[in-house]
Amino acid sequence: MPEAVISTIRVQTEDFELQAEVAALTAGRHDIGAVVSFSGLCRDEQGALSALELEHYPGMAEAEMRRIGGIAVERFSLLGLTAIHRYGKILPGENIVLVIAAAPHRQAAFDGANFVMDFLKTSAPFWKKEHAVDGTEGGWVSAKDADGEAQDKWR
Amino acid sequence: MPEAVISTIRVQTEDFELQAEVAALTAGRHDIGAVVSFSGLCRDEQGALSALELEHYPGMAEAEMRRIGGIAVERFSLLGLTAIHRYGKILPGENIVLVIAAAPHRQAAFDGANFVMDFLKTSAPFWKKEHAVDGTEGGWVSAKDADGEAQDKWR
Amino acid sequence: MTKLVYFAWVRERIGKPEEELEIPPNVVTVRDLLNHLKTLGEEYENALQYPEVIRVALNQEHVEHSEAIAGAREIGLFPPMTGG
Amino acid sequence: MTKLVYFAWVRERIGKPEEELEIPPNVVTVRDLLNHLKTLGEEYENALQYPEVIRVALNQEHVEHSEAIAGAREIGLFPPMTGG
Repeated sequence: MPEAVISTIRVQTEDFELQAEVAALTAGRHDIGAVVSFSGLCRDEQGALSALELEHYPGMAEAEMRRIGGIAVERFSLLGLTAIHRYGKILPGENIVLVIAAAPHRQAAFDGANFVMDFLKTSAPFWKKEHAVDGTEGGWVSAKDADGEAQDKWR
Repeated sequence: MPEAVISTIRVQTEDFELQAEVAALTAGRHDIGAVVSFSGLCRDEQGALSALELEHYPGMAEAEMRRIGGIAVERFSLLGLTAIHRYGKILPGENIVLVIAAAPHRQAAFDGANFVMDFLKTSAPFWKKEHAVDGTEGGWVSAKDADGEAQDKWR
Repeated sequence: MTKLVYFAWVRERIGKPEEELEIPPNVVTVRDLLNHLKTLGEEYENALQYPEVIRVALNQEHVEHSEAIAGAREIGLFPPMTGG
Repeated sequence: MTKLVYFAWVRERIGKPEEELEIPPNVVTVRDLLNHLKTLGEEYENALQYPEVIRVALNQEHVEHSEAIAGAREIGLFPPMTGG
């Protein structure tokens, strides 16, 4: 039985390639039956938003993503996990975050990716600032109660 | 507000390109905040399996996938849905099925893809036959009680 | 004449993927049809030995065994699905 | 000397991303530290006006406000996270 591995944890400005990241998780393996990917994209809020500015805590961001990923790998017996979070200026339609979970069966892969996203939202040190289309800074995005509540389903 | 659309329903022998299918769903849109993909792969069952042979009911397979997809689009207010199922001979490590759900927010995208997989498993007319590495036909895969029970969470 | 189509081990046991059959007027429901088919020979009896596990589609839509088959142009018989 | 690092609107309001500070010996917990910082000037008072919303990391790990800061080489102050 191959070891459960957190294959990839990255914080970067550039975009990611979904297909390449999935291939990196599954290449040469015949024990993976399910791969679930989550891509988070920048929305334009009905045309009001021109860009998001993503700030992060270098070092801690990666450490926190690795910690959350490790919990998910253990809890859902994942065979592989990828988490990539971008920072800097991100335009509507562009990717912000990618999580991929691989498992023998489908529910573990769904749960693994979902769990990582729920905890990444509230625990990984990233902050979003909105830039409005009228050129003004829309200010820092407020944390949502719903994000804290989303974690409750994992208790 | 753009219409909710089932972008793609396909039954085919050839493999699919995850990145291209996600791009087809999201291209030019700024209202999608979350894309969840599920890829189902052929496992080798600890080296015992040499291939799966996928049989389907032509016409009904597509119709049933479209029906299930339509329910998911409405129930989770999806902004896009892709479902592709392969048939014919599939080797360990190869893709069998792809479901992609796009939504404004993450939980709807997770639920949409998960729902479609649960119902596709038990309602879409596909059947798997196993070929063993020793050259014998391992026989038809039996339907799992767990697959019927997986649907119960959507009641 | 009604077109019957068979899949997976139902197809293998009956020994053909499809056929055209004249269905007698006293065969009203899906359940009646399964019982009728079992009288057509050993291969049908073998395929439909446990009729409760057989799934049936009328004109490519799933139906219960209590459903009337009247008007069906195409009837599909197959085991529980195992795709995905 | 202890390194303090600030992020998002905490950074903007304090007006710098980081600084080295001598922390007095009577400042024991995270809560003590937040109260102490508020005495350092208007910009700190403004940033830490509602200390209960401020998240704190000691050596890049999340901690509660009741935690002791003894031994921390780096202390991060920031608003609730909004990534993902």
